[in-house]
Amino acid sequence: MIETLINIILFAMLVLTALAVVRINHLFAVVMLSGVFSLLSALLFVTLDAVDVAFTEAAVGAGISTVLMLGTIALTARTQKKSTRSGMVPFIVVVVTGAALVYGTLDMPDFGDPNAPASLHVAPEYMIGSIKDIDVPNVVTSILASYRGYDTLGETAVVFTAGIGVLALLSGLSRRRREDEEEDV
Amino acid sequence: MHHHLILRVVTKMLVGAIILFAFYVQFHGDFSPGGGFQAGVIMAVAFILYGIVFGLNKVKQVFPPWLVHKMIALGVLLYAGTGVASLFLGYSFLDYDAFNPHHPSHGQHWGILAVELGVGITVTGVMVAIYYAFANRPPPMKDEDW
Amino acid sequence: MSAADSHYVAKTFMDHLPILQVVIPLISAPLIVFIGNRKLAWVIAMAASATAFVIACLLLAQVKDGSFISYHIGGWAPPLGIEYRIDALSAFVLMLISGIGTIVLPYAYTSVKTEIPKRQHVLFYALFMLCLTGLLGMVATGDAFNVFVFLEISSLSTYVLVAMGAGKDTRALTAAYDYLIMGTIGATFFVIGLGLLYMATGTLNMADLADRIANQGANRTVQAAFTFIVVGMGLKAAMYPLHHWLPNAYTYAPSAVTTFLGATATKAAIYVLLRFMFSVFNPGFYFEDWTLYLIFIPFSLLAMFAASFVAVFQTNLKRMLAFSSIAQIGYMLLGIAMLNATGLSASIVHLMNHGITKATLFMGVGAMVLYSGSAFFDNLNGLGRKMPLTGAAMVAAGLSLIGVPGTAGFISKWVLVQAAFENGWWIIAIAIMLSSLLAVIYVWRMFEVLYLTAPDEDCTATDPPLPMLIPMLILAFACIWFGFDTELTLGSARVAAEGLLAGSAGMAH
Amino acid sequence: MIDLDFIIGHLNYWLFIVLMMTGLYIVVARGNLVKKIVGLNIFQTAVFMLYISIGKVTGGTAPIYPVDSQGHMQVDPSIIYSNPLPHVLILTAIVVGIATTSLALALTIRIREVYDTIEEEDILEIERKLSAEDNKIHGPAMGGRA
Repeated sequence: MIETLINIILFAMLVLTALAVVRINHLFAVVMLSGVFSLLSALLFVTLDAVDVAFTEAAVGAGISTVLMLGTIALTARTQKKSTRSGMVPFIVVVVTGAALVYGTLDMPDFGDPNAPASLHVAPEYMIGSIKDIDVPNVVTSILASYRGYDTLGETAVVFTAGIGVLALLSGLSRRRREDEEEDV
Repeated sequence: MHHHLILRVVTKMLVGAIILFAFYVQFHGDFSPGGGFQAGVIMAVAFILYGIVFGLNKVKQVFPPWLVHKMIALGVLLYAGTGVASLFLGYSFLDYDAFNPHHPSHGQHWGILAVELGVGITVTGVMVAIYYAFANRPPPMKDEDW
Repeated sequence: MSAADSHYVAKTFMDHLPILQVVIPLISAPLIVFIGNRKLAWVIAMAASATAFVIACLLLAQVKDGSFISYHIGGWAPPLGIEYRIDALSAFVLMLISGIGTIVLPYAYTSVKTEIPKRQHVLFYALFMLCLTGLLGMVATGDAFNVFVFLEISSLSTYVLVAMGAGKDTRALTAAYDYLIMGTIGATFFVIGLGLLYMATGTLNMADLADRIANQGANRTVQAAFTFIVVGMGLKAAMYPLHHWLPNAYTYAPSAVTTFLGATATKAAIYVLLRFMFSVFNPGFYFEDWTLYLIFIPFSLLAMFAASFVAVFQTNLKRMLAFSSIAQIGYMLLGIAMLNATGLSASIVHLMNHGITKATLFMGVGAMVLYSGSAFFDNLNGLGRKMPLTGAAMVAAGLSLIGVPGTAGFISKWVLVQAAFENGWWIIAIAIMLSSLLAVIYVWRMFEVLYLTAPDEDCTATDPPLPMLIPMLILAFACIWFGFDTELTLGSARVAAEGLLAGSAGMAH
Repeated sequence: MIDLDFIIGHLNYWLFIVLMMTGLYIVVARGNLVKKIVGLNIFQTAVFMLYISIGKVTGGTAPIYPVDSQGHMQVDPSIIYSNPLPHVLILTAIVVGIATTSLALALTIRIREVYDTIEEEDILEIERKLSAEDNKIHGPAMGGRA
């Protein structure tokens, strides 16, 4: 019961934050609200038993990404121009997408259903395997690093791509020795 | 940045603690939430905080850009290298059993340690590099305009 | 636990080919950054890319009889672990992607020097290899979520590669930004689709997904998943109404990047579409028929006409070719919508034929831009006469783009028309021929500019240096060669098409 | 007839969808480049919530086995654990999300430096002028940005 209450309050705050982001034109407030949104969703992840995800969302969404966004608005602009175009087309796109999703939910298992296919099919094998094959108490770590370790290699490659991508866009690669600096124009 | 005395003192104390916490998250990920990615972000935050308070040039002396850029690549190489090593031992790519065939779960522990370290190194490098790249840009207006 | 009951099986080099296909280019990228030397960067990229191409050929030789190879990454059997699964279709697309990557690199060596500041060269090659890795990974994998991860590797590197054209025209930056927003929405839609599928089945392995969907039938969650996956991948494939990111991205990206993307990026997305529509979802489901007939056919026809029509009225050759690409994607989707073996073979063979044709044309434009400074028609006057070999390559590819008999493009269109006749769709067959007429018009405009107008008097243009010329000539030769020898292309495509039509049965263990 | 159990069991999903669509609306309807990125983040975070909710099992707890003082895992069959797989997928997706965000922000900075604005309408206006100039020199083209 208390869990439901917490969930309802969290949801209400999340929706309010998201709506505020739609309305507000002051970018500093928008960025801060985006950090708030991340922090609230981290709380929601905790109530949904995803502590690893909550940790990451708090560190990334509320931490790094807010810092980067603040850095960006310091380098660009502080306020947003009042939008003049009509909101009809985007509104239709959003309603159609939402309707498709709601249609999809109609055959979904109930929230928290222990007999949902997702809880019955592969997941129990991970729970057993993490004890038997890997001997690591945090099952998320054993899936992340071993069972689906290749996804994590891909994820590291994505971070690497973003890193050198930002370097390519903003600064260029630094070298220790300046030997071929002089040929650079 | 010669004012903000409290900020500077507190930062100096905090940076060490943050780095220590990053190491804890890195190596305790098997038992509690956390792992290479979170540790990398926290480690980067320590340097970013130092940079924000003491200035970009100071933090660049501590952690020079060329080193950051090498780290970015090193982490991925460490991760992929772990996979290649298991491949050379006659196992599948990223099959950590290869590292201790008689005790597969020990092999798994070594493998997980290596790849999490790889993730941590790359993430630290990337986050710090992105901060350097952003902070290096000339701002269009002064702090007073805020 | 003792060694006896571990899952160890001694493996040879040949057993590891599927993973090496992707991991070799993947490792090359951080290696390039780690070493940080401009000359070595190119050498490493070239070596890795060529190795990937050789591996793709070896793989295709192994699976050309319709069999498949399954590789368990981490030694975990699917659906627990991630599986690489190579069949005729994936090997064919792998060969296309790695082949184009290998042939673009020598071209890039010269072209990048003139288009991108020196300090960014190392990063350019690293990003190029990451893009190649991402595309190869999307195609090789048999795990649905792994597709997303590699899709993002290729997408993120593509955004930056496109933005690197900013040195010549600042509009590259906004093109990259638009592409980033559209691409991320597409990828997120794809992830939503995967989530719904996971909710309905509890698995992420494609073969396992196919089994479970086939057994339990499609409920509304699965249908919504289908919609989101098709729209998400459609965005990445520039399926007609979702193509708005493509023209600017192709126009303002550096020549080498346009060549590589034009020949591979949308193809990999179409591969994923094929994989999901036929191997994961069952083409027998009524909602899939319905989507194909009521959505794919009208929109691909629209793409074939509207995009070709717009192409006719372009004044920039690169932009014209970009619009032509959108029209050609229409042909591929039309082939899929025919829902018979011939139509699918046409689509698959067109992936390859259009890939090499467009690569030749974009390379040709890139070579001319070296001298003219822009790809606008009035700056290219008479360059075909001044650059005889480049001009010849572009003529060959132009003919292939129209679909003149004796070129690769003819084969795909011919098979496509056959497929239309098989279904008794006369009107569609006529539409294909009519839209080829539009292609005649825009390709003719190109010929007219290149040959029938007088070059400037002080024009010093000559054929480009050999590293640019030779790849172009090889590809032009391939445009002709695959018009006569269809054993490799159409042969593999037919095997692949049959594998797809076998539906989920084709994925069975 | 309204089935109350069905509504209670699915209410969470619908709330996630509302959040997702708010995010998507910001991306498509707002012209400010930074705000679009914020919208994209909200959209993606809401998708993550949907994923995590797949893994939730009523009465379950976080999928980490308790460890005793000797470091041995305590496996108690009476404890229900939530499904860890969606958590892993979302960890990967969060990382991909921050990677995309940082690239998008870097692009925004470059765009501001070149166009001196981060409003889509102003940028379109400038590009329209550039295209008009191109057309004046090279002859009229059709299609514009599309």
